[in-house]
Amino acid sequence: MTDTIHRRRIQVLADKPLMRELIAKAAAVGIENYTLFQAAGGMGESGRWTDDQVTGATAKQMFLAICDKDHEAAFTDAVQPILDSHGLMLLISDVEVVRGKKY
Amino acid sequence: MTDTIHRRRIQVLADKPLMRELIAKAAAVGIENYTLFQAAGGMGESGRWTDDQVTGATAKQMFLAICDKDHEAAFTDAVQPILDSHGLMLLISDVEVVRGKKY
Amino acid sequence: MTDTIHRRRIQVLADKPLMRELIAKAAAVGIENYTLFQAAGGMGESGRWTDDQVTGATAKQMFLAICDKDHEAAFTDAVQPILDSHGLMLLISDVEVVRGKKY
Amino acid sequence: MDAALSTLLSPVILFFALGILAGFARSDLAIPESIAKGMSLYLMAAIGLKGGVQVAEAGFTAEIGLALLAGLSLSALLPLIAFPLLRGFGRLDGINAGAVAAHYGSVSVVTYVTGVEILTAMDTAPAGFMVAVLALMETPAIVVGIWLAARGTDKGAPGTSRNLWHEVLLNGSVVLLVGAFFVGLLSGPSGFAPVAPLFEDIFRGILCLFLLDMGLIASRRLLEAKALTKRLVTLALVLPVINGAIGAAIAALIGLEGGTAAALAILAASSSYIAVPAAMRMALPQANAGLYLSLSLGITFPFNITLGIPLYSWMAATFAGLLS
Amino acid sequence: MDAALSTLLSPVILFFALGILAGFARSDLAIPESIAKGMSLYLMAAIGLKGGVQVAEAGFTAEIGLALLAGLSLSALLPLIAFPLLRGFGRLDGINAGAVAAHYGSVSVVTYVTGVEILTAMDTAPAGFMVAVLALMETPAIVVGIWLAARGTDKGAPGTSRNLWHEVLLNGSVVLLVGAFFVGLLSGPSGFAPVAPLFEDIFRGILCLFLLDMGLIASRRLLEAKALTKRLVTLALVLPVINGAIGAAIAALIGLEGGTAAALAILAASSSYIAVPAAMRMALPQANAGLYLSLSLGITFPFNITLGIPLYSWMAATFAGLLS
Amino acid sequence: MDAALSTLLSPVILFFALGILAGFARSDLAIPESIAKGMSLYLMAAIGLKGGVQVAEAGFTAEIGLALLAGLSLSALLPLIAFPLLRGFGRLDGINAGAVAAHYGSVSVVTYVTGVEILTAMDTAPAGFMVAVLALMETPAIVVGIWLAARGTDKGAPGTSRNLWHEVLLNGSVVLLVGAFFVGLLSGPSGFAPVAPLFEDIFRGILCLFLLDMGLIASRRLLEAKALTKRLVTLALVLPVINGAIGAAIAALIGLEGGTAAALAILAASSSYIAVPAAMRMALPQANAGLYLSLSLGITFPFNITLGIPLYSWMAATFAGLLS
Ligand SMILES: Nc1ncnc2c1ncn2[C@@H]1O[C@H](COP(=O)(O)O)[C@@H](O)[C@H]1O
Ligand SMILES: Nc1ncnc2c1ncn2[C@@H]1O[C@H](COP(=O)(O)O)[C@@H](O)[C@H]1O
Ligand SMILES: Nc1ncnc2c1ncn2[C@@H]1O[C@H](COP(=O)(O)O)[C@@H](O)[C@H]1O
Ligand code: NA
Ligand code: NA
Ligand code: NA
Repeated sequence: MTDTIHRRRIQVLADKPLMRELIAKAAAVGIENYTLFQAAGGMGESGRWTDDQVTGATAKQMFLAICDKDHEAAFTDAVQPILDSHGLMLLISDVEVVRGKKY
Repeated sequence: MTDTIHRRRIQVLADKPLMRELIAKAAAVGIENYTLFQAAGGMGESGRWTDDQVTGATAKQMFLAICDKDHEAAFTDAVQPILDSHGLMLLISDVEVVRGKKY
Repeated sequence: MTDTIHRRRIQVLADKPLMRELIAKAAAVGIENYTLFQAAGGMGESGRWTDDQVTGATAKQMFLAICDKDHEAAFTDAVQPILDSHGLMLLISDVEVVRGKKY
Repeated sequence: MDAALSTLLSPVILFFALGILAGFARSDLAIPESIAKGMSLYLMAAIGLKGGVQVAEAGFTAEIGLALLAGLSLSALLPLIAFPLLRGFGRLDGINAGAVAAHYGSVSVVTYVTGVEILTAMDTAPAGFMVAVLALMETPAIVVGIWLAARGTDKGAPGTSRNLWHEVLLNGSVVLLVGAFFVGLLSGPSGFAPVAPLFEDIFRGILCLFLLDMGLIASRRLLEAKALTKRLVTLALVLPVINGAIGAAIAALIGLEGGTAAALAILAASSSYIAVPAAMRMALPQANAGLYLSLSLGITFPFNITLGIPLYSWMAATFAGLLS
Repeated sequence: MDAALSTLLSPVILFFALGILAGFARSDLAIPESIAKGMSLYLMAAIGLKGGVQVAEAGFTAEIGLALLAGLSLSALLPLIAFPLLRGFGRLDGINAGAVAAHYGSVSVVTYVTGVEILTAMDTAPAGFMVAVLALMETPAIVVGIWLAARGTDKGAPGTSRNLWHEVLLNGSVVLLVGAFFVGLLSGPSGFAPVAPLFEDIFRGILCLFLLDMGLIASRRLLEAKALTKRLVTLALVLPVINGAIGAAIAALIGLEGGTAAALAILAASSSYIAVPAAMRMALPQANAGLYLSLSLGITFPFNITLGIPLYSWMAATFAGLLS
Repeated sequence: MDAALSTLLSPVILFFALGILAGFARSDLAIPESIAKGMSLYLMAAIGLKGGVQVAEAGFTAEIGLALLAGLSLSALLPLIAFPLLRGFGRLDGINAGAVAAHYGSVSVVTYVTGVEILTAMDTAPAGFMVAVLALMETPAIVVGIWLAARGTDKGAPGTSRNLWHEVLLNGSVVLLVGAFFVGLLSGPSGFAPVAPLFEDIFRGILCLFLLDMGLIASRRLLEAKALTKRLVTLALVLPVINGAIGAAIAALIGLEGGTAAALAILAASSSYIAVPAAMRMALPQANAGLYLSLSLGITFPFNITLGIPLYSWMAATFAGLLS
């Protein structure tokens, strides 16, 4: 049986124009690798939205990074101050991976 | 270190034309905020499907809502009767968030 | 209150041209049902990428399957040898579902 | 019949055949969904617009009123014929029979457009107001289909919420067809001239590409169809012929001429692939979407595009001859 | 005014009205986002290209230099007028006032294009170099808006990283407009001829479909707007008129003629919906995106497309008359 | 050379240059992926269709058979030349060398189309049947490349499952090219006329926009390329010249004329960016996709579009001269 290793799954929902800043913040605490997913729409305290490629201002993407607990803590500390101002949603959960060295 | 709070991650895969009903059901039990993601294809007991914008009938989306245990229980009770008839897939898991008041 | 049953959430990020092989590998160990999601971009050890429909070679999708522990173990064993050669990312986590017979 | 052969060898039909072949051969040829949707919207905007311009030129006549009434009645009544056949001969339950019946009462924009192409090539172009008839025929069948399905279940009318009616009446395809029709009506031929290069000149080419995609979709539907029985396949070939004959008869009775009569027969025979499937998914979620899409898109649509259109045109001409 | 009526009944404006109506009626009519984006890029490539070709034909003149200077100044100065009005009368905080002011200093490609259509229909087509003015006016307002917002906050200039300047200056829409302009300039009329069927002939038709989508977007923005006050709505109607008047006055002062003067007034009055919203989201993430999009897209844009363009054209003609 | 200058200043090439520049400047200009894919499919449908119509007009000749045979042989043999160069001089392992070799044996639709545009502008349009040669040349190189890669590994032929062969032979681009060719052949010039506004008139304009996107893709590939060595860059410039020379020589030997000979040279020199990358990802997942895409799309493609096409045309003319 293949052994799995415990890691942390970080997900951040953010407006597309803010993604570059978020990726830079992650890289600054050592999280270089990530995957992005397009969100299609949603509703939050700042209202309802749908994908919008023409203005490009309100399209949202989900940032996903798998990392260990230390990197996760550093990342959470780094983005915590901008969660409200930037309208982000940060989700953290447990995940198992196979090649622990890679993540 | 930033403190995180435990919440529940609700995900429901549903046909796009049924999403409006699902969102209404969630709102009825107090889950107002959500995010939608487009699915690209899949296979289930009712057969294989791919995204299909022309007829619009078989495109599926994933509904995501973060909430506390009570809201989760109410939501599960509310959608449980239509899971089979509507061909839904309901997934629930643990997640940690930072701003507990918001979720 | 509706009872939930514990299952495993398998996710595999893979290049679109490799998805067919992955789906076949899953079916071979008894995981017939799945859902696919389009990824929009990312960064890994093999470099940065974005969705690319013209060449079709570097677009990635996320494969999602819900199954029990035995199927999960069989699947992990089956894909473990190709994780590196095929550039896959395999994630496993806990999830609760309602209709245990189905998953 | 030289005209028929030249029709079958026109790029429009050949691209459709290419799509069918590629789909059955399991080629990975695929047109991006958003492009297909964009072409579908373009076709509706273009025929709506051109229909309106033609009515602006030709003026309103009593014939228009009669044709609209005929279309409305056909859309509402055809499901009442299909439903018992689907339940009895087809052995479907009430909900699935209602869902399928709605498709056959409603209409297919692309079947109509392809019919117009073929009729125009034979110098019997239908009148522009038939676009209004097309738009009018989209929804009544939905209402009747849901009502039929509801009769069979104890729970009363399923999903007949206000949301649903709103959705059905303000369905995007109906709004675009009707809206573009009024744009054409208000702007007239002189307003249309500057936009003709998009909405007229490249129309046939876009139709080719869209039919290529429809061929791919139709054949893939069939390959993945699970619930199809021989009886249902038979109905998917017989129902359009029955409906087409009824449409041709009514066209003859109300005195529609040539291509216009053929167009009504084609509309009656066509089955929906846009407005109705989405509405049924919403109103009758218990119905099997794979079933109604396979029947409507996988069998009836290809039949209509290739053999149906000439058949219904011939019926319309014959019935008109009988009455005169 | 016969010309005005025929303008309002042109398909371009009627499709926009259709989009507005369908949006308010909450129809599910929607054009796929990637198609809308594709049409937006097409319109920019086409007007850039045609502008360049026209300059290649007409040659460089002192007028071009003056017009470019006027555009640059307008884009940089108009936010300085909008900002105190938004803070004082509109009661916005510094960051939101700066973000909104940037939109009104910058320009809207589609308002310009629609203006050109209408002016051309009235035989007063603006000079081709106005496309270069349009491109030049996109960004200065962004810089000034961010600077205004930064003055109001203690933290100093927010987000004024190198990344941001790069993003603003090499914004896709600016690069495409300017790039296509140079392609047109270098290839000239003989190079343009073989590509004219795409970039010239079907242009008006594409504009119809794009305005249909803009109508849908504008009305949905308004329906979902939460932060709009009466004062802000008033400003969204008054600011374009002030800006249009200033643009018309400057056009008269530097001696621009007919349609060219009207085009400068229209550019001044128009408010951005492409380059600025994305830049503001990045530079001023604390600003309320719903607010500036509702004002710019939901109110000012429809006002400009329908009533504004004739008004600014009239202003330009009147001011020119006063000075001569 | 006036013709060469006017070629370099044609919008088609200038839009490509604009894409390259915008990509290197890291502008955020981007064409939605589904639109780019749609344009790619459109280009294939259009050239297939037109090629078929031309053959319907010109009739079948022995020349066609010879050209098809030549194309088939080139596609199968060119990888055998590229492979040892990539292993020896390029220092690649067997799997990567096989994957890259397959790209250089196969063909690029857009390089061909751009070549046809340039040749047509110089009044030496190639024969329509060259589209069939293009389609035929897509796949043999894939088979040979996989075989070459498999020889180097112990595990035997990797991924040579039935699925793979199916995928390679019924690849969407091949099916569309061949299918549209037969549509054109069957419908002929009179069938083509009504769809010419889409497939002929706006073709050059669409090519401009597609090349804009290819310029963006090519330059971004280069910016993100990690595995490129000087030796590999050299090969990406030398291989197309060797292949082009061989193609030109064979064209002369079998007696192809003017533009048709040039077209065979261009096809031989071009390297694939559609059918092959996806097939390699599937058949040789261990190969580095970044590597073959950077070489084929990032270096060879821009070289061919700008300098290569005139060079190969000159070679074809020279070799033909030597033999006559
Ligand atoms: N075990 C599973 N894992 C992942 N996705 C599933 C699973 N079962 C069903 N699905 C998804 O849910 C859809 C509907 O399922 P069904 O009702 O079984 O046809 C399928 O088409 C899949 O996309
Ligand atoms: N509880 C939630 N569950 C899922 N998504 C949420 C939730 N709250 C907010 N979101 C998403 O995050 C976006 C921004 O949230 P907000 O800042 O509250 O407007 C929303 O538009 C939703 O897409
Ligand atoms: N730690 C990570 N977190 C999220 N996504 C990752 C991570 N590592 C790799 N990926 C994704 O997996 C793809 C392939 O990874 P690699 O094989 O390392 O190039 C990357 O391009 C990313 O999209
Ligand atoms: Na019907
Ligand atoms: Na302005
Ligand atoms: Na080649």
